[in-house]
Amino acid sequence: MSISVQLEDFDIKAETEKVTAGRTDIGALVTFTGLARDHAGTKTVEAMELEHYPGMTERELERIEKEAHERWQLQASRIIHRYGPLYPGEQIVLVITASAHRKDAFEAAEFLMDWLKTKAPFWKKETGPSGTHWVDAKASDDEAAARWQK
Amino acid sequence: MSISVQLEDFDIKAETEKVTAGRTDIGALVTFTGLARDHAGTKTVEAMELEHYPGMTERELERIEKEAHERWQLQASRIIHRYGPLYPGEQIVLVITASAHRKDAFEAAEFLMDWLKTKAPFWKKETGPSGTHWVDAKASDDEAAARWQK
Amino acid sequence: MKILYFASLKEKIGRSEEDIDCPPETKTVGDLLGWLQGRGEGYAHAFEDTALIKAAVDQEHATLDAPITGAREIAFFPPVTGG
Amino acid sequence: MKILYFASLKEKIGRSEEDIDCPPETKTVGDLLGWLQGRGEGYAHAFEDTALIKAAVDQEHATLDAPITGAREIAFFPPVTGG
Repeated sequence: MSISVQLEDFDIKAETEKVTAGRTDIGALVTFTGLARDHAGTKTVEAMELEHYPGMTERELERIEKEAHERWQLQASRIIHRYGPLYPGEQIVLVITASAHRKDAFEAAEFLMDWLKTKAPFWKKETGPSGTHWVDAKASDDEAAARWQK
Repeated sequence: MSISVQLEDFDIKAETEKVTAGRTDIGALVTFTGLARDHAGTKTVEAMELEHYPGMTERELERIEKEAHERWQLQASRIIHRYGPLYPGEQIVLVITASAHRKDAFEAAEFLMDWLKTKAPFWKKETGPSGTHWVDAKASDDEAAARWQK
Repeated sequence: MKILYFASLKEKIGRSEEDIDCPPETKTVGDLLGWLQGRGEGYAHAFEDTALIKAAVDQEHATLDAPITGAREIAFFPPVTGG
Repeated sequence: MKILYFASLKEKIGRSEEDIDCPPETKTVGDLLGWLQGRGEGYAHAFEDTALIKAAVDQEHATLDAPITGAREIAFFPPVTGG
């Protein structure tokens, strides 16, 4: 279990290798990478800025990761979330889950992303041809997160 | 869309970079890596051998991949499946799905793995302290695949 | 008590944090929010639609009825949009 | 007609492929399977539990009632266990 909130980019191979290094009990490794897109709906996005709440972000990510380990049989996991300026094509977030079985790895990765989208204190500001605006939260993210409520 | 059936190992970073290279419309990238484990249930596994049906394997993987693109909004995908001798800790299979949205990428990756497990002509032979045996198909794999039946 | 503002709230209020001695009758997040609304135009604008205000007490998500007595740090922000 | 055997079937039969002129009355995968069962001990053993035999006609999954007339390549194998 390990989380990072960072300005820097990340390397998916280095991160998955850290998760599997020296282990022979992992059967399934799932990664999710969130990337900055050049459009949001019909609007063109030229750049974005991710603001976060230092301190609380780390606590929330650790809490969410711990919850995933309580709900699924995971052998390892990793969450990296960037902040600061980001341009289309750049990596924003990485979630890795490792388990003996693929069902646990897939479900835990989806859970982590859904909860991260609704609980981790990040705010996205997009810049396009018509100016800069804060992105509104999506109802679909709340619905996706709601399915994990017990 | 691209599939490979190969003896050689694969590089998750090189493969994800090929999928995203020069693109700024991908928002979600999911990878699944299947790894050889050192045990199956309570039995110790020292090595395995993956036999396949050359020709049919490629056709089936292409068919499964095409079906995923018909069912979900995918911008790209990649399937690599190895055959031959494999030892605990080694990579067996890689599935990559790329989409504008995470739900499509996650579901398509799960679908690809479930179908691959039940339709791609590969057979696993495991060697442990008590000898060598062919692995039996798992009912849980059939059940996982059945949920995608329309 | 340290109060933090993030994203659009920070911009409307014109600052990211401040130290506040709030009156003793503000016992919950909701009380504090109501009191802040009366502190000027920027605050009134920022806290206009309380349905879109989220809060954290000592870096944990909190609802409007959460107590604030003894808290060191209270944050207000719009719904999160990370990932 | 080319017949292929994989995995445990291949080992029980003792070969991975053979060319066969099957009698004209074998019109389906199931007919062929029944005819193969009578070709000797290895075959009888390999095709003992037909519930565990899968087949492909010209590299596509096929059920026991699938026609084989005109097929170039028929394969028999146990349920797949890849991934």
